[in-house]
Amino acid sequence: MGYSGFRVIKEGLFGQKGWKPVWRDPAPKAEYDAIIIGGGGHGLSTAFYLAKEHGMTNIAVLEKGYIGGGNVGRNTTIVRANYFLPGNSEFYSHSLKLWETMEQDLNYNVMHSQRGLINLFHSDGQRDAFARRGNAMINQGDDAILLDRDGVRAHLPYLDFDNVRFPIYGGLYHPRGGTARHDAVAWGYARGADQRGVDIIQNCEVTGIDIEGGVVKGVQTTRGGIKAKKVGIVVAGRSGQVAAMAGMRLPIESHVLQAFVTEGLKPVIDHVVSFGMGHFYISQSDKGGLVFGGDIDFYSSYAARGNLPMKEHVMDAAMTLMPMIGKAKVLRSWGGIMDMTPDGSPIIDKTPTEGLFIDCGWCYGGFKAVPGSGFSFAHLMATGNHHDPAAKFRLDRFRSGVGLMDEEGTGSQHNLH
Amino acid sequence: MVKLIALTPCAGLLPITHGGVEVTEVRPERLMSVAPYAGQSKATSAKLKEQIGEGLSAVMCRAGAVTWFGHGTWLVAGEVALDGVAAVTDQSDAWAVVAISGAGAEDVLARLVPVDLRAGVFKKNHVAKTMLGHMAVTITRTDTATFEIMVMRAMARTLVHDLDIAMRGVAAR
Amino acid sequence: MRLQTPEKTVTFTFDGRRIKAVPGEPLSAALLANGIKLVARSFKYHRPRGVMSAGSEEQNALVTVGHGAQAEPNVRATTLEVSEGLEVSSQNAWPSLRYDALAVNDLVSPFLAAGFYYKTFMWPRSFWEKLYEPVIRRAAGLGGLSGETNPDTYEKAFAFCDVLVIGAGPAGLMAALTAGRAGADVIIADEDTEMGGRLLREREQIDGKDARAWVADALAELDALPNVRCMTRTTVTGAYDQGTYGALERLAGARAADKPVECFWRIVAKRAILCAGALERPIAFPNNDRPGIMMASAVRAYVNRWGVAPGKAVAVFGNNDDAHRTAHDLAEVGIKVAAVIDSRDDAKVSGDYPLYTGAQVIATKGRHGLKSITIRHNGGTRTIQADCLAMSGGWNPTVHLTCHMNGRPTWREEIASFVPTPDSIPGMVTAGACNGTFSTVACLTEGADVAADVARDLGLKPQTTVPAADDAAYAITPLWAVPGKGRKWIDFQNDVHVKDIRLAAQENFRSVEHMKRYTTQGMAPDQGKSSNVVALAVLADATGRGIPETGTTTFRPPYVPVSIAAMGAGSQGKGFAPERFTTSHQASIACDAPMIEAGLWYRPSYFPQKGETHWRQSCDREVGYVRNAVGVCDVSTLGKIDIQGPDAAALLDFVYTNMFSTLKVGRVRYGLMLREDGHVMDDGTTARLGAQHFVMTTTTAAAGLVMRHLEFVLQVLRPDLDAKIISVTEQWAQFAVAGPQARALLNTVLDQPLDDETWPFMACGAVDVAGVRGRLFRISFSGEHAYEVAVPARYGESLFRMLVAQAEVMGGGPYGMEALNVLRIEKGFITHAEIHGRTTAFDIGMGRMVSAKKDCIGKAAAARPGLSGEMRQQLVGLRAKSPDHGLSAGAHLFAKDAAETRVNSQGYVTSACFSPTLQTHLALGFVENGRARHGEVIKLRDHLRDITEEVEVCDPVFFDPTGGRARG
Amino acid sequence: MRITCPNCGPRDRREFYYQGDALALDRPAEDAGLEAWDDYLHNRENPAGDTADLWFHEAGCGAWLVVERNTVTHAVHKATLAEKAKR
Repeated sequence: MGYSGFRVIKEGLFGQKGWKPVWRDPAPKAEYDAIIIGGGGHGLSTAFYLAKEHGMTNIAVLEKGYIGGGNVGRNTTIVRANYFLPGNSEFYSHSLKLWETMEQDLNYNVMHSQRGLINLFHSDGQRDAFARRGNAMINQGDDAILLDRDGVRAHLPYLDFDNVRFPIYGGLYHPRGGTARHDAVAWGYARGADQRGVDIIQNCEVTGIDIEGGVVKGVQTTRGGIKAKKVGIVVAGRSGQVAAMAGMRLPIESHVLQAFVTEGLKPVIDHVVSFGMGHFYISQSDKGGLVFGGDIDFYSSYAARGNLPMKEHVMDAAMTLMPMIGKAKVLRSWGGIMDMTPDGSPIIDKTPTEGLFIDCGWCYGGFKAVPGSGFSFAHLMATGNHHDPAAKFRLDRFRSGVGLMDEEGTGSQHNLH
Repeated sequence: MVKLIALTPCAGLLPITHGGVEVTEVRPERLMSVAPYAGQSKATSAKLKEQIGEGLSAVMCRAGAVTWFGHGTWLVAGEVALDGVAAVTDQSDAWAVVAISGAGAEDVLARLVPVDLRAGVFKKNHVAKTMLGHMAVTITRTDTATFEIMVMRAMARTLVHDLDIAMRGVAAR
Repeated sequence: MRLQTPEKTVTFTFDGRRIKAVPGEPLSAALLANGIKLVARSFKYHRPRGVMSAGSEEQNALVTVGHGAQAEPNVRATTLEVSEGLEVSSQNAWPSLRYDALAVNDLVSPFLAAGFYYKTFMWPRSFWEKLYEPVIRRAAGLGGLSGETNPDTYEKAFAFCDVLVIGAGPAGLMAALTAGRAGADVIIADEDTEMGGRLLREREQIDGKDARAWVADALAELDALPNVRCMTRTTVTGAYDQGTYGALERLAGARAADKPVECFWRIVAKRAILCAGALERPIAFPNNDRPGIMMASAVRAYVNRWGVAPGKAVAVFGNNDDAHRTAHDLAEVGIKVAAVIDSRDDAKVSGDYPLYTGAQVIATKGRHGLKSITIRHNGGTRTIQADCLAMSGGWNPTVHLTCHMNGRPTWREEIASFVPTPDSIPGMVTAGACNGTFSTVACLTEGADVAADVARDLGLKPQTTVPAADDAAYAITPLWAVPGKGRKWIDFQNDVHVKDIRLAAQENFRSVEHMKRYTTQGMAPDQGKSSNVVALAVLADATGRGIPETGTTTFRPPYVPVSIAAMGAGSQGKGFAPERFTTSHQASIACDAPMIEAGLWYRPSYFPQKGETHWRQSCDREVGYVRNAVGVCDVSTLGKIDIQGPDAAALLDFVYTNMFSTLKVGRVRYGLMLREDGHVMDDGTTARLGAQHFVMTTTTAAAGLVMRHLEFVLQVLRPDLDAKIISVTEQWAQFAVAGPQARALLNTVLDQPLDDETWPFMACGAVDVAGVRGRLFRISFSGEHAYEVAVPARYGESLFRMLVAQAEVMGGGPYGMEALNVLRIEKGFITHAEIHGRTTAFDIGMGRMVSAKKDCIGKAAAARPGLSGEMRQQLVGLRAKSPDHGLSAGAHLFAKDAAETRVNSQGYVTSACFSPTLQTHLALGFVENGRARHGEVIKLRDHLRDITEEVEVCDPVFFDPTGGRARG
Repeated sequence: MRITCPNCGPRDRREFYYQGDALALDRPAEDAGLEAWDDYLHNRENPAGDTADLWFHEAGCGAWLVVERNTVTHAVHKATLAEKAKR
């Protein structure tokens, strides 16, 4: 059933009776060609691209709760391609291109809005580091503009330029950066995958991975055993636990990242803005809420909730950067669990078990990667070959030291990325 | 002959008073950190007692001129020689030291310090290594309504600023 | 309409209209007293809305207070205290509240069903950002921010207690009395302006007297207990780990200089007793959102507490006995009860007013204020004139805080409500209505009992005595939504009605989380406090599940919206981070030096002189001082760490790649420090002052990091090492004196003159500076004959002024960060621009500094195959082929004729400058296999600044490669 | 979150710096090989449940602590001085 303005009007006239389920709730079959463990953004997009790009439709997505209930449903919705290290650069560039046609590809309005992202810098040294980044973005074919202080002021007049602890020297402007309606991305991919025959099975927790002679044979679930030729693990936040079912120990530590939203306000922040002297980033949703966040709470956690010191730090940053925000009120704060890796970059790779693949380690940058990750992981699962833009996301890079992608330059301490 | 002029860390910043709470600068002449080497705590204590009349104080406490100053470290107000038993480092110029006193001093510090400093809990000569705003500080209750606060010398201005704001807020209530 | 003439009044304005009110009463009461029903417009359909509740759960009556920079949007009229001159405006309406253009949304609402926007606005693609989204954004939102800097004062504070009592209704007061009498250190917090909770709002007797009199007695007793602290206007907003609670206090009274408007408290409590009461829930029936339709408990509150009649003829609609309490209270003060409609067939009630049992409201009339209701009763319908309808769908215990640690509440069928699941928050117990205990006497008893248990837990000996009080049972037969056509609102704030939820279920958004996210149910500022349970009951019905199986969404902090200014108090302007000032700060300012941030420090950028119009002129001159005469620079910001002990040298051997145990006393050595992962952490010089005494220097940026790292090594990795470290960064003011005249300058201030024999390059030791014992290090970050002289910080400013004055006599002077940077680039010395966390010792040409004779931090990991080799980008110098063409840091490097794409990028520029010494532009950078490519001409491209230059790859040491000047 | 420092008693989380898993106590020998070092530096059990990790009382007494706690409930069971930990 196609979605369109015409259809919305027609259903409006006839009491909305014609809308069908956005995805079915099928019972699991005994066997699939491939199983995706995890019905989050990455898992659903993997299923969609397996079906769309590789014609694999006898596949299932197994989700222990409800689809889109992980980080795709609790992030700050930022979409960007502003990485500078080889490996990340080409991957996020590819992912952003997929965002730009996502609504047409899915026939679903995910409200992807390229409102522009501005990363502020506060010293000459930061400016030079951002210049390196911006030049890398342009080398990659993406867009970047280096703004001086007046350039920033023209875009963001409400920032504190005058009486502030860390003055604003300028910003790196990424016009194609922006936001999207996060939940809709999960639903759009679910709908697209379902329409192509993919079984999306909710409330089906994987409890074991069947491996014989080094080859994956299927999975055990709370709804029984299911056979499969290929299995993909895409369970950000629980990667370690699921990988352990296949005897793997991952280079991942789980951390909680908090985010915040205010009451609805008339338009006041048009861009995505990030502070350079402490983690703080903000945008305004189409509903009017200011959506913002900061750094992880820094201690390993699976609790999906944070503590006051980081909340206060984020509010502190908001107040020093844009003191006009003070009378906005936070109505909700929440937390999500991040797979933090030793270089802050993700993993899309085969595992030592034949037929078993893993996609994890997105730290707190996974939302913008949803289409790219699904596309590349589907490519790997379907063909057995790494997809070019994601070819550097190898598991063994930590052991070898080859191709580390440490954008923050903080080294192998997981929580510092 | 040229002569160097000495300035205190809070020169020109103190005293300040708001609503019965006063902050003044304390100017210790000598401050030496003392960190006993492995197995030398008793020897250090004995030597200290000999030299300045007080051994190593209990953790989180001040005794006379000796103040517990963190894990395995004490700060001694005065000259000491502890060769071989403890590392001794001159800290005389490293710290801005202020005293905050008055009936509302506890309330002022409650705006800034994440530790319970109320009289029933934090008694005279108790020492807390903690934070004041965003700064690491050492706080000692020196009297019923007086605390001594030590902060890195270069942060003296921020210390006075933070105390000033908190004092005004408390006074305005 | 007021029931009594008030003794004192103030005047405030609402949309410009001057209105009289009783000081301190909530704005909602003042509006109702003046017959103002239309107060706001709803979020999506811009429907007219009025006051609905009498508390912080208010969904409809959100207003903007004040104007200009002080304007505060989205303030709940039910919690805003009226004061003289208060300025209130309605919001989300244009051109006026009464005639709102966007009310057209309501007319086309059939096309704006839940989630409609996911299905349209996709064509043409470019229209989303250009047309659709801007229109949606302008229509969305409630109030607006002024866009101006917040002018008010806020504060944060910490508090500690044995027992935190949250809520001061009957259960809370009894809990506080019981714990307080037993000697516990108690904080009782309540969000209202006065303590008492529902006892202030109901007509009840306690202990044989009016409940309000009992409350007054209780408060007097609490006030008299020195161990009890009463905090009114304080909402506990969140429960966090280990007994930490967040709370927002609104300060009473007018704004005044220095006086905070709000305080955000961090309360640490050994135990907490939640007595947060319960919130009444609405019933979904057609057009149940008209101004004048209110919660029954709110109607009682306005009548009983504030003496305000919300209407002239009030109808009551409920599914429980509280409906009748409302009618009774209204009758008591002489307000006409138009009808009581009880949906229960078996309601055993009576009263002196029209009573309809087994009846339901099925329609309402009155666009800007209720005029009549239509009910279905005994198979027929009947229209009743009423300007106010009090509704009661039963009570939702305020379980929120118990769920802030991922807990889920438990469904209790007999009260048709969720109650807290015990032990959801370690250390927290619950009592009273929030626990599903509704009668007054039961609340008092539970409050006392729970507090007694807590007190005993804390080792106290509590006693409990509970006064006699009302013991009415709570009887309810759930009615969530009245059957039949029409829009029956559930989430008034986000305009979600029953059909939206049914549509969500129809489209398979059947999980409660999906329903919420698809319909936006419960996502408005009130977070579904009143509506969520109704919504999930409707969802349960639509999906054929029970309510407990359907479950709730997640309760998240804060319980009420908290201003960013309160939680971020103190950080506006300069308060975000401490400021660190060197001892020479004032002297630099006196020279008009622009001060720049270096971490938390401020350092001078350059020292302008008359006639200089560009920083480069100053910088070039200052570089000249150092190269030709003498320059003085404050280097106190570099980290200095005192290291002593029998194993001090062993510690250094372990943390540095190179050997320090072989360093002679009185000498300094450059050291390179790696992270355990094999990348460079920091570098600096370390001086050996004695056999067991070193002083290490770190970079300014890494001082704290290195200190923590050394403690980590000593306490975690090598507790066998007997060494003690302490920062002496602040103890010493340290100045670089650099240039051919450096020794001559120092000799003017030192008591003993220097000579080459006793003070060769890399020597160190004690000196007397104008009679003060100091330290001298013959080290150089400029490549010149140079020293760093240190004195106790109290003498810093004085010594700096003295050195600068003497330098000026010798044709030199002070130099700042710009010149320092040029000097070090000319010499190829690295900073964190080069050791940015991704470079290895191999990359910067210091691979051989990793001693083979010993283990050190990072050595094993540095041996990984990927961390060295030809394909690594290696540190090089880059010299502009056209000397007068500028180079830029951040530019990328390519083979001369290569296209400027990612795959062709061979490296990048880390630092660039104009060298007045060499009269050319220079840069440092990293290039693949760079050390093997000296002499090759490559292309520098900076897209952002549009610079393309040919540069020659060379050794990073551009000036004085043999180092003769520093040694000479 | 609050941690009871063996020196200072219960303190707010804001005074502490978090490092990571307490396996850092068992530093491999220089020649232990790539695999051992990879495990030490990168790979983690990352338990959803009880764990032991290293915290530094940075804005307090300056002690490095081994903290035993639960990553799901955030319960903190015990904190001891790292220098006294068994290796």
